[in-house]
Amino acid sequence: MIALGLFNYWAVILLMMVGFYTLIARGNLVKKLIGLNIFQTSVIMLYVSMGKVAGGTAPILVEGAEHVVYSNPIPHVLMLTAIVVGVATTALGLSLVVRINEAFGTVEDDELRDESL
Amino acid sequence: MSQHLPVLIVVVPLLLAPLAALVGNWKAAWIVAAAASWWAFGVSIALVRRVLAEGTISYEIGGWAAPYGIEYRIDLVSAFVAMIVATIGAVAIIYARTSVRAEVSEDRGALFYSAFILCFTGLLGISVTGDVFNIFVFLEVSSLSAYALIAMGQDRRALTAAYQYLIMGSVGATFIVIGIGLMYSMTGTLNIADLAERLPAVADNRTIPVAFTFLTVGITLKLALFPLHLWLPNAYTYAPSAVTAFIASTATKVAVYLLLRFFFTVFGAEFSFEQMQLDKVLMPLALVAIVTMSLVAIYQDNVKRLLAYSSVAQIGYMVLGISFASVLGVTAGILHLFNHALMKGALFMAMGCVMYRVGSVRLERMKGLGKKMPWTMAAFVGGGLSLIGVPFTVGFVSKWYLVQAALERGMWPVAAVVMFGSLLAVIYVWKVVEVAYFQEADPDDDIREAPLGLLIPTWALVIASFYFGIDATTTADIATRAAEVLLGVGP
Amino acid sequence: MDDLVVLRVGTKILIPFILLFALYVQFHGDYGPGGGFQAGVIFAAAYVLYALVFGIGNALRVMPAKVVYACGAVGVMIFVGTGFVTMGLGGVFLDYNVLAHEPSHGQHYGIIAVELGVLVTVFGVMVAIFYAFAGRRRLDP
Amino acid sequence: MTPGVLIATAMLLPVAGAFALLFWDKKPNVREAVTLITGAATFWHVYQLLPLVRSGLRPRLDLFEVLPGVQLAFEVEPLGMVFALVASFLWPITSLYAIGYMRGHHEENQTRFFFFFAVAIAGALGVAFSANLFTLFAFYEVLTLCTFPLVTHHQTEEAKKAGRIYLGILLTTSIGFQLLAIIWTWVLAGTVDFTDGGILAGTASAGVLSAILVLYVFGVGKAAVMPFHRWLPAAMVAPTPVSALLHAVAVVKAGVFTVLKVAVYVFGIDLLATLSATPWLAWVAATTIILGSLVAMTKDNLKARLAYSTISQLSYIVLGAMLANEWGIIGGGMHIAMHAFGKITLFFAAGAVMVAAHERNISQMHGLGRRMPITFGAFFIGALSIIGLPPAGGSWSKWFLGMGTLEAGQVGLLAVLMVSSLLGLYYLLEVPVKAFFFKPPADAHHAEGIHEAPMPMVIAMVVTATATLGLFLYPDLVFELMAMVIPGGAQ
Repeated sequence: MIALGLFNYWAVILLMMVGFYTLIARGNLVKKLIGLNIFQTSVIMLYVSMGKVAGGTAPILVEGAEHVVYSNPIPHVLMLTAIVVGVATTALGLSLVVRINEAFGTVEDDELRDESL
Repeated sequence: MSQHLPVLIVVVPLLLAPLAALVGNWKAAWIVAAAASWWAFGVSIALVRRVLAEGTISYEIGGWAAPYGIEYRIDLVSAFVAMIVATIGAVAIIYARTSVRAEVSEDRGALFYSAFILCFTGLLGISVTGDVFNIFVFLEVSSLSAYALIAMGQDRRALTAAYQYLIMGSVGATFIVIGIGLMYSMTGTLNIADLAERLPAVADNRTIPVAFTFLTVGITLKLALFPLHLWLPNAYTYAPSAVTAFIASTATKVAVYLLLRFFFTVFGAEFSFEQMQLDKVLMPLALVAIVTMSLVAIYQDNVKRLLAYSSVAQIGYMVLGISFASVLGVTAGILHLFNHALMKGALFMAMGCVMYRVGSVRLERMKGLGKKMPWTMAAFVGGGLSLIGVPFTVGFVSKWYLVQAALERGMWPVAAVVMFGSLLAVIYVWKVVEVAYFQEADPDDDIREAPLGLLIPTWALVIASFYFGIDATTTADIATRAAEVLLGVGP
Repeated sequence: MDDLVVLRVGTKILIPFILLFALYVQFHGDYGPGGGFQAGVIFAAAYVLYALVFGIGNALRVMPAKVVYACGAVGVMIFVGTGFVTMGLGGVFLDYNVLAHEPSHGQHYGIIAVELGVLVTVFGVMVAIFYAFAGRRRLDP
Repeated sequence: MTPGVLIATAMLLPVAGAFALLFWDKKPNVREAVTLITGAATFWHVYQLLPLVRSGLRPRLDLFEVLPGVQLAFEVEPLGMVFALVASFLWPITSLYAIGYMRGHHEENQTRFFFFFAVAIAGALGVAFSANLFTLFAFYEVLTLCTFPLVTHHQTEEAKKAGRIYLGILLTTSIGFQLLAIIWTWVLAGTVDFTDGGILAGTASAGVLSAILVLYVFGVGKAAVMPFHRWLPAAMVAPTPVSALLHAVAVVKAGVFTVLKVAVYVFGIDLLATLSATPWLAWVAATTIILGSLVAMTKDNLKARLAYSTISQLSYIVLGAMLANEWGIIGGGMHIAMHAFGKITLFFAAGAVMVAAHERNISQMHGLGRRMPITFGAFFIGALSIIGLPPAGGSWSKWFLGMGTLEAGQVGLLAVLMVSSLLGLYYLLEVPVKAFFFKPPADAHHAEGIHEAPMPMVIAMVVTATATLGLFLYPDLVFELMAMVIPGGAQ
């Protein structure tokens, strides 16, 4: 039952594999980016679930109360940055895809490979 | 002022990068970018001198004490790597003024310089920060701007190259974040020094080897260690010349720095190499990289791609040095960081000169260039000799230490492979030399020597690569001390 | 979209509130949940909504692409500039304590200033991305 | 002038002269006057060092540290003195000869020729004066690289191919084996300085030291020990003065000089005699002697025949070193001088025939002796010296080498020396004999109008031929110097 108790990690691994598989196996550049996004999101989930303290509340100072259990805010803050990075990567990737489409007329990996030769 | 130097080296370029984008006009943007890189260059020299004199410098951002706040921590390794990045940046920016004008459309000039400085900032940031998550952030700053810079190449294949790099680079970075996250979950800290202290206590937990593995894969992807190098040849080949020269001499070097930082400082050499047996992985890969990538380089007819494969082989040398995990080996690795930056920078810059005049760096277009562009090709020969490792060039110095490290361990076959790699370098360098000097040019080509704006930075690096080959005591001394810091055997 | 009256009126009513909410998130961000990143995204969302309903031409007239790019740049400079001000006042980089007569006030000011920089940048970048994709002409089939 | 300054000037003069040449590119007379004057001045400077060395001093010049613990330093010891004297004496004479040859042959790019020629001499002097293995290796590579443009002087397809072989073999052996051996020495001994009695004794097992010795002997590709001899015949595409000075004196002697120096000052004779690889290598040299002579017999092209003769003769010196006793060393060292004068005379004559009669093949030279008596007379004297017959200098060195084989108890090797002399008798004397006593072939087109080569060439030939005879009568100087090399002097 220990394995099930860590279901959040199972979810993370599942997502990660889905993303990674899409990234590798798909030939469409946009789909690759989607895979990359899922992959990165899984990491975000990993961090966020890591920061959760069982029974803890959101880490906002509660006035007057003593001995309040807070969740760890740092992983969340870190993931804020990771999200920004993810957005930037996606935006840059998509803009590259748009320009590739304009330059080559396709966004399929195998067709691009033929074009490049 | 001087106590702020560790942060100023990063934030001044960070302030100037958006300014370059704001001013709009490429000339003004260039001035801003040049100011940023020369500023960083000056500061990096000052930092190296201070670290040599006083030891490790620590700077707490926002005044928050070290394990909690973000700390910029500069030891000799950081300072040395920052100096390499800043030096190459300062030279490359001069070069870019002429080269970029020819290769990047004018309306994108300002954005180019902005991205250039951002990339520069990111690389400097990685080397000075003492916080692992901060490393990730700077890594992404530099990588994202590098993707954009590569995509600005003239050839449309620059776009696919940038895309490929983006995918692989992001995967690498994400692996690094996973590794960092797992370490954080075990120790609750992100500060490098603090991590190094706390990790041994939990080293028996299975999470740490997993984190270690993720980091290894992520970093080796970023540094293009064989067989994770697939993004590199295209990216180097199709990027604008100034970008190739800059990125080839800095980006992978900073990734090697990450390797050193994580495996020696964070995990400690004992854990990395004795418990995890990292050398069993790195050394064969490095050797295979040296041999196969040099062989592949021989068969290229695009000279930039040839040099790119040679870069993968040279990364093999650096990693090989590190994989010995001895003072001599790490010294060799660190020395080669610096030396390879100089010579590869010079070589790619020489190719930029050819690009500027000929419009292509394919071998068949370089016939007779030895006569038509004597200075450019002389620079290429100079850099090439260094790549081969002829005495009085920096390449010789690296090889000297590397072979010494191998023999010290009694691994003479490894030493022989290193030598064999140099011989392969002879072949691919000479292939270019023969075409340039022994084949007659088309008489109707009107090709002249490259302008001074390109030649001066190129030759600055060539001369540096000879100077530090003739008097290597300074660099060797710094590298040795840096290696001692990393291995924790120094004073 | 001239015929979609409900949409146009609805949007017109919503936008001020979205903007206001963005500002609330921004100014609440010093010691509480919130901050420049979220605020910037909300701000940009309001603007993107406007562009979606009233057309990108109108949106460009309100805020030309140049201004948007400039926003992205200026925000970073506000952020870094704050760090420089604290250095100028004798503290370390981004040491807010020195910004006011006593540390906790200084922290307030500092965080607000930095978050303002983040807001401007995030807004600028978000809208710039939107412009970049929406403003592109379709490929001829 | 202090000794240090003398050493520096002796090496800098050719370089300075080389650059001075570039200024008078358009005025051949001035250019060649500069060459001759620098040549004479260089010899004068080297000669000034002789009394110091004879009085037992070792003039020294320390420049600076290249790597921590490794200096760029020069020290004139007797063996180096012999080599330096020979090279610097023959340089102005060859220059004189080259003037006649290059003009008579209407060669192109003469300025480039004289430039690299002068730099090569500086490189050879650097090798001669080197105080440690690093300095020696550095100048050894300088010599390789700056003779490459001389070998490929004609820039034809054939020259390109020859250049590839030349550079390929010399760099492969030097980087692949020699550098490895040097670094190995450094790792074992902690020094690379040439020291009386050697530095390697007692540092490692006999097996390892034997391996290093093998690396050294094969690593010095310039010594042309088979199977690394192919570059020498290939280099014969160069203009004859290059073949004469560089491939009979400066370059090849730099190779055997290195072997001798390593034998005496790195291993030391005593250690050398105990290693199991030494007799084995002596037999490799013996094989080269015989095979070289046999191949020479089959060559009709005079320069090719001389090249194989050189290969064979060089192995005499290697053999001398591998005998590992004082007579072997003395004989080997003397053979450096004796063979140099003899072989250069032969090459001069070969070049003279090419200029005057445009003949390269021996079968076409029948009867030429009557038209060119001085040329073939000089050839005859040179041939005697190479064979080792009185009254030419070569007989002395053979004598001592023979004594060395007896002292080493290797009667077989003595037989090899004798057989080789017999073979030499055949393949060398065939030329003057046929030239003087045979009738010109019926299809010969050179019957009329052929006379001696231009005056400068004849003068050069006469000088070297006379010197060859002189060395028979007065070998004392060379013997005295060589005896000083042996620890304790010769009995």
